Amino acid sequence: MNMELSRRQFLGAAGAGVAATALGALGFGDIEAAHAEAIRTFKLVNTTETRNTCPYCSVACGVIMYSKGDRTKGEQAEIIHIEGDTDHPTNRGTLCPKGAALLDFVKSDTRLKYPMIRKPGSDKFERVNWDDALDRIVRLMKDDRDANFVEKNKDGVTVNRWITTGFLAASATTNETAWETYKVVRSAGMLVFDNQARV
Amino acid sequence: MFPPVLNPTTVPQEPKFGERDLMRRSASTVTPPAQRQTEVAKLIDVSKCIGCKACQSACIEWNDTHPQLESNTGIYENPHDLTPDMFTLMRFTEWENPDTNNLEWLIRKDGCMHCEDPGCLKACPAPGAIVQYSNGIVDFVHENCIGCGYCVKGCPFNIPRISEVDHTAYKCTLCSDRIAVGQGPACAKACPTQAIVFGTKEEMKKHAEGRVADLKSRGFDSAGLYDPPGVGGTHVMYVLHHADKPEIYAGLPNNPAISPIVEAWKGVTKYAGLAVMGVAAVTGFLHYMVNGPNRVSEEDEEAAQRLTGDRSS
Amino acid sequence: MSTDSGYDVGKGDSVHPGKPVTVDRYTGGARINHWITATSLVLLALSGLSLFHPRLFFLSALFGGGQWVRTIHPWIGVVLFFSFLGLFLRFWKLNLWKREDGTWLARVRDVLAAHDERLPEVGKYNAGQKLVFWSMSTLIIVLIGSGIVIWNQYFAAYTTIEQQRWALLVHSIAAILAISVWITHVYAAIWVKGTIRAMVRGSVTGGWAWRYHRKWLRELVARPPTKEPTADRKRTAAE
Amino acid sequence: MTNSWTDIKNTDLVIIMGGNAAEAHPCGFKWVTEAKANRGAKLIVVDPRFTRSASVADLYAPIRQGTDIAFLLGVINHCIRNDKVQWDYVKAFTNASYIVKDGFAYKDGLFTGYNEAKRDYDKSTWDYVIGPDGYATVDDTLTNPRCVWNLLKEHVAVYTPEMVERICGTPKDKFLKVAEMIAECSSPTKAMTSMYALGWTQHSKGSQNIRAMAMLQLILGNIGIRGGGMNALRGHSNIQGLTDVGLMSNLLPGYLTLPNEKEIDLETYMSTRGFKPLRPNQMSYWQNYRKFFVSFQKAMWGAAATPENQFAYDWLPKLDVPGYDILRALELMTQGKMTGYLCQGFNPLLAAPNRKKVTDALSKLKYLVTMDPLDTETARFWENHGEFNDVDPSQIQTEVIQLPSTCFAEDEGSLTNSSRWLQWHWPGGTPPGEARTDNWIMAQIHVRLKELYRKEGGAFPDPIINLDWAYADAGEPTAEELAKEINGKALATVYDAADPTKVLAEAGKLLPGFAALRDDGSTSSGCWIYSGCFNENGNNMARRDTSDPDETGAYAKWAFSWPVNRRILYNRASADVNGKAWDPSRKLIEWDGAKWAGYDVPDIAPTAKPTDVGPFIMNPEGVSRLFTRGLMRDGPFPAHYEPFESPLDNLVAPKVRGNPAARVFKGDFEQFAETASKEFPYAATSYRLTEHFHYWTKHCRTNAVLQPEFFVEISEELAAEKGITKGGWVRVWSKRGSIQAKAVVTKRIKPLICDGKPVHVVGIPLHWGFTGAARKGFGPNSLTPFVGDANIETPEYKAFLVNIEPIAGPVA
Repeated sequence: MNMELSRRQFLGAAGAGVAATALGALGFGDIEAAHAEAIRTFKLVNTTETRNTCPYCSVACGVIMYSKGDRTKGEQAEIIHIEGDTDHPTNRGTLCPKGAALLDFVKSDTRLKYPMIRKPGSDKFERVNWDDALDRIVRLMKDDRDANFVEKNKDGVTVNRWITTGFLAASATTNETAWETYKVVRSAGMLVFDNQARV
Repeated sequence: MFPPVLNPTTVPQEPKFGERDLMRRSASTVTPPAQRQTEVAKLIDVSKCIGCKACQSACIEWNDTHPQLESNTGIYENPHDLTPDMFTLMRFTEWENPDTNNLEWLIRKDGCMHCEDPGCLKACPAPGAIVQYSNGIVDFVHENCIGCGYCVKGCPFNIPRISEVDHTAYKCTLCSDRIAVGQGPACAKACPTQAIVFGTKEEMKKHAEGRVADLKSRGFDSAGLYDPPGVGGTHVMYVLHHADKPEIYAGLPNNPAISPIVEAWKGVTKYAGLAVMGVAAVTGFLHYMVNGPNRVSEEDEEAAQRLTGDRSS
Repeated sequence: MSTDSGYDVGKGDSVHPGKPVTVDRYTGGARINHWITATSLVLLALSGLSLFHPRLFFLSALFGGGQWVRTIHPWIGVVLFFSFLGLFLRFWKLNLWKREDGTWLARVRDVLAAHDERLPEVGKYNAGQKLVFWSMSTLIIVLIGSGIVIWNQYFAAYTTIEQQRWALLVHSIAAILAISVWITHVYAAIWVKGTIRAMVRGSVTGGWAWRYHRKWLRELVARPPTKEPTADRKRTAAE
Repeated sequence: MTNSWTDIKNTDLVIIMGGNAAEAHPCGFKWVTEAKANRGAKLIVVDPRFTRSASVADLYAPIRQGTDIAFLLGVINHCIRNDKVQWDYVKAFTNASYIVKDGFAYKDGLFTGYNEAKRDYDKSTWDYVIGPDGYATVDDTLTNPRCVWNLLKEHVAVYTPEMVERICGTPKDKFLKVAEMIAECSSPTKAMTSMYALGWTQHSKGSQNIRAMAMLQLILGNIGIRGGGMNALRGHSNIQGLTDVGLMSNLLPGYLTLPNEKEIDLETYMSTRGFKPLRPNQMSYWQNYRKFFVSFQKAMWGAAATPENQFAYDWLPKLDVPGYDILRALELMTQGKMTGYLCQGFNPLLAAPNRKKVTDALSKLKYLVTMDPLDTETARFWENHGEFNDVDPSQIQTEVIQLPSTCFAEDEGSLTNSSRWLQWHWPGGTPPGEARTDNWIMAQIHVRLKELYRKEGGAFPDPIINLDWAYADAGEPTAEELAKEINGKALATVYDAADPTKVLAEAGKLLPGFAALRDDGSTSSGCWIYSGCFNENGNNMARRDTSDPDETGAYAKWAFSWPVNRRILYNRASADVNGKAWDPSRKLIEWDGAKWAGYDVPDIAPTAKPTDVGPFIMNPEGVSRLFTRGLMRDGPFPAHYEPFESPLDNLVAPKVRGNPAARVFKGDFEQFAETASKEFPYAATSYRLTEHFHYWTKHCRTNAVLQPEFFVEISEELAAEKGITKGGWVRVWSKRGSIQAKAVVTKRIKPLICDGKPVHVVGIPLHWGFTGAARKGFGPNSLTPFVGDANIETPEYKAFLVNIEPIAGPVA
């Protein structure tokens, strides 16, 4: 990037700062001067920004995720920092102690990476591939549904319900996932269906 | 609402301050810049603070520190103290106001005050390990730090902590890396209730006036701004509901100043000491020049021979 | 002779008649002990001074930088303490104050003017040396004590910051005094010719002993002769 | 929330009761501090503990957990007695003047029609007198002794300040101070906002807690106005959305309800749902029910839902009980009546009450599937973790399949917050390992199940095989495709009902909003209340325009707020009967002589005359209800009931234990401690801490550091009595389980004097388990009773009995 461009962008940013607080009026001297070794290089330089909302509570604060690599370009993207989105009307850039540590959720040591199966009576999880895991799940579901589906109640009324397998929906999935889940669960006739609203 | 700091840009920028803006540099003399930058400050309004620790969380995330997992010891402070990996800490005090009989849960965010007259910098023996920029930020330069811990003794607020890993001193940098690109400190950006705000020192003082007026209207007659003159004022200030009793806020010093012992050590002792040692050396030198060496004479040897001869004969 | 001969004569001191007369003043052990102490003290002074005044920080380069100074200085202090403890145990009796020391000290003008003939006869150590000994002993105790308080890496948790501030002040004042005493000590050794060989070869000439520590020489002479040659003498001779 | 987070800045008084906003919703609480700082608003906190919210309050009043109704009815009583009522509002916008049927009465803690065996009411008398014209009878003078107002006055009379002090342990002077501050907001120019959360819902009478405050807010005229409202803070990020989309046993999306087995066909089903207006000229919005329902069926089964098959009415499962909520599900598992359970990001082992029962229940399943980004305790319920999960894996025959899902950072779509804002988010990170999106996982399950049914046949495959699944990639529908389906499409061209020449939506286009929905099968919409979220204007949920004319806090162009981008519900009530704002400085919408206009989308038809149509169009009366007819299982007025486990008898109805209409399963009653138990003398409550989010953030290093270890909180007095030291170990046990914890001894909890006796409170935060980065610990669900709210089965987590003793600490 040429110096003139970066200088203009800097001044633009400084101008925006004036609008926010008088910070823009800090008496900055020669901006091309060397970086003091005390001051760490700004770590968000040249990262990709993505807007998101905090997945924890229902305030739904706006956050910006900064990543190395850009998913929209098909690159591997590693999120390196998450902070509040000042443009968001509710949180105005602020975050609570959970939101401010969202990066730790994304990168938690206990994030799951592979499907696992625990056989009856076993004391351990074993890795399994997705196909086998999913085939096993639908086999278990279908066997149960075929065995226990109630088409008519004792009065002969069509009830078409399946109450021996239940589904507990999440509380942080998207509305779109919720709708898709609704379709899948209800079309199978499931009635044992709940979410986390109660707790 | 106090205008929030805008979102950072990811485009590279030249830092807005640096070496040229040094006002003080530990164990060195610098020529202060001809024109001082506008002083910045962080204002911590204890009366708006809900003790949520977002500041601690944001501080850990931004500075990539790894505080240790401790245990519960019956208190809300976690970690239990400032550490080399925890630059800021909420300190909780359950205080029963004797005037109202009401319980007040006083929650103060502890951390570096960025003193105008920094005791840490005064005490530091390592050239350039502690610097003060003309905007008021006091920063530690780890490449130059020798880990002696003198800053700990110099600080009137007991803030710096020495890492057992790299043996250098750590404390809040006021997020100098963020401020250098026109941002506010991570804690101030995160603070949900704007109990922490950041701006120029003048702005902060003005904002504090409004807050103090609000507190007085709610019956806190002693509300006030904590900007202790004993250290020349600070670039982290508090709004306190009981400004007449800062010590009830987990021991916030009432009228702090650099300890006279530190002043004596770094002041008169430093010069007097050199003088004493110099005088001793010079005196010796002059004595030698004037008197010459003190030699054993032939007579002395003979006397010795006589003495030993006497005995051996 | 006198019942207090034990106070004025050290272990291993002996006289060897001849031309010139030589007098064994320090055993090999004593000299090694001294030089360890001396080296430690010099290193401590250099490293300590580098942290004492910014103008002297360049001295830290001798130790590989400030971090090394910070690490090494206290450990050298520990070495010095124990090494000096060795010297102390060796010499404390010889440094007990005597009546003639007062007289000697009162005639300090003659001392400085090298009018040794006007001074009273003294034992192995004169009053000046004794003052050096006792002030060093005191200062080293103060230094090690205050030094531990400010040894941040291991002991920071045991004292309050206020105590540490006092310790810093005390440590630096004690160090200044110790360095000044050391300067005096070294200067005296340089000024009084023939002294340094006592700590190098272990012996002095008879004339040196006659001139500066006549009482010591007399007591040595009055003692039964030692076996010849001592191991020290053999080595000294080989040099 | 009836209002929004940003609207709280417009308030004059915030009452936080039944919640702890500063701690659980810090960034939303910001708007409380804004109101305080800029408007001079006051904050009242009523809570058993002096919370972080209390730390910045102007007034804190202690209360014994589970006695909120007594407190609130006490405030209502105070307002009525002191004439602190916004009369114009009450008369015009509530059912105060409606005459109630003669049979209805309340006596000894019970309403008319109680059946003790069924723990249920015959609610036929809980209704208005209907006149010969088919409308409810009213007495605008409020002199008829049977009008709602007079019945209410009589109902609350017992809750005097003295009675409140005896029941709640709130000192009378503190109570009166609170009541006086609240009463000031009966002025048309003063607004109070109520912020509450699980502190009110997690009781056996949770719904009535909320009703009591809602009634108070109506009496003060605070519903529908800026800075007022009933603001449920809500829990998880999309619990509002999950509920809106109807992911509950008895719901269809948009608060439509699933048929029960008595509703044998569509007509029977509809007969109880399309409410006719109860007053002349009223708009009863549920008259459109059929449009919403049919459009939903079309979204489910597309072309297979036809008028001939009653739009596939039979393909919906029919309920035989009010609902299969999680408590009933666990009960059925315990009885061995369930085979499988799929948990999509939920941690019932720690979240459902009576953990021992949960472990037993899950152990009796044949299979359990979990989908989560994190390694939850539920997925490992069979694994031995010493005292923290003391089970024998070899004795547990449940097959467990744990599926790794992506997290928010790797996922796209919308979440609905408690302001009812649907906000879109974008993925920014690459998922770890083989983690896949929930959309992919659910699609895979459906597609594979459908394939099996195609191949093998089996029990009633029609609804599975015919499920509308026209996604570009059947194996992973995109968020955008699903959002469009939720919004709804015109399957045939839709014309304006009033003007048949006007096209509302061309065939195949997205619908502009739910006004375009039709009941003839020409439209589809997954969730009618969300219609408008993604229409031909684009993805409205992704809007990021921060403009806010006159800084009302509405942010009307930010994201999308259901319904129809309305920011404050019942906003018609912000203006008086003639359509003028009660408070000009708080103007929201006003009648300009021809239409309603202002800062928000009007609640009623824009041209509906103010004198005709009431603001509460979801009620067939057009007004709000101080008396709720038969809509609540436990009474048309709230009444004070003690928790099922209580240190005190019910002082207003000594014979009644707990909420008489709450469901209690056989066997669970025996597991309740008796009232005023000597064995379990202390009143416990559970809650969240600000450093953590449920059982989630213990997986995050930083949050684990900020609050590393499980603890309980007790008063200095109880600590002294029991010899418990600060930071020492204690054992806390109830009739259902036992836990070990560190003790935090604090001045913030004080013994309450209830009916002359001290009641000690034991506070139990809920964030620890046996997986993650924090220290291993227990949760309060090891102790809590297995009973829920009478109406919606939210477990009674906030009030139960325990004992406590100091212990040496766990071995090793």
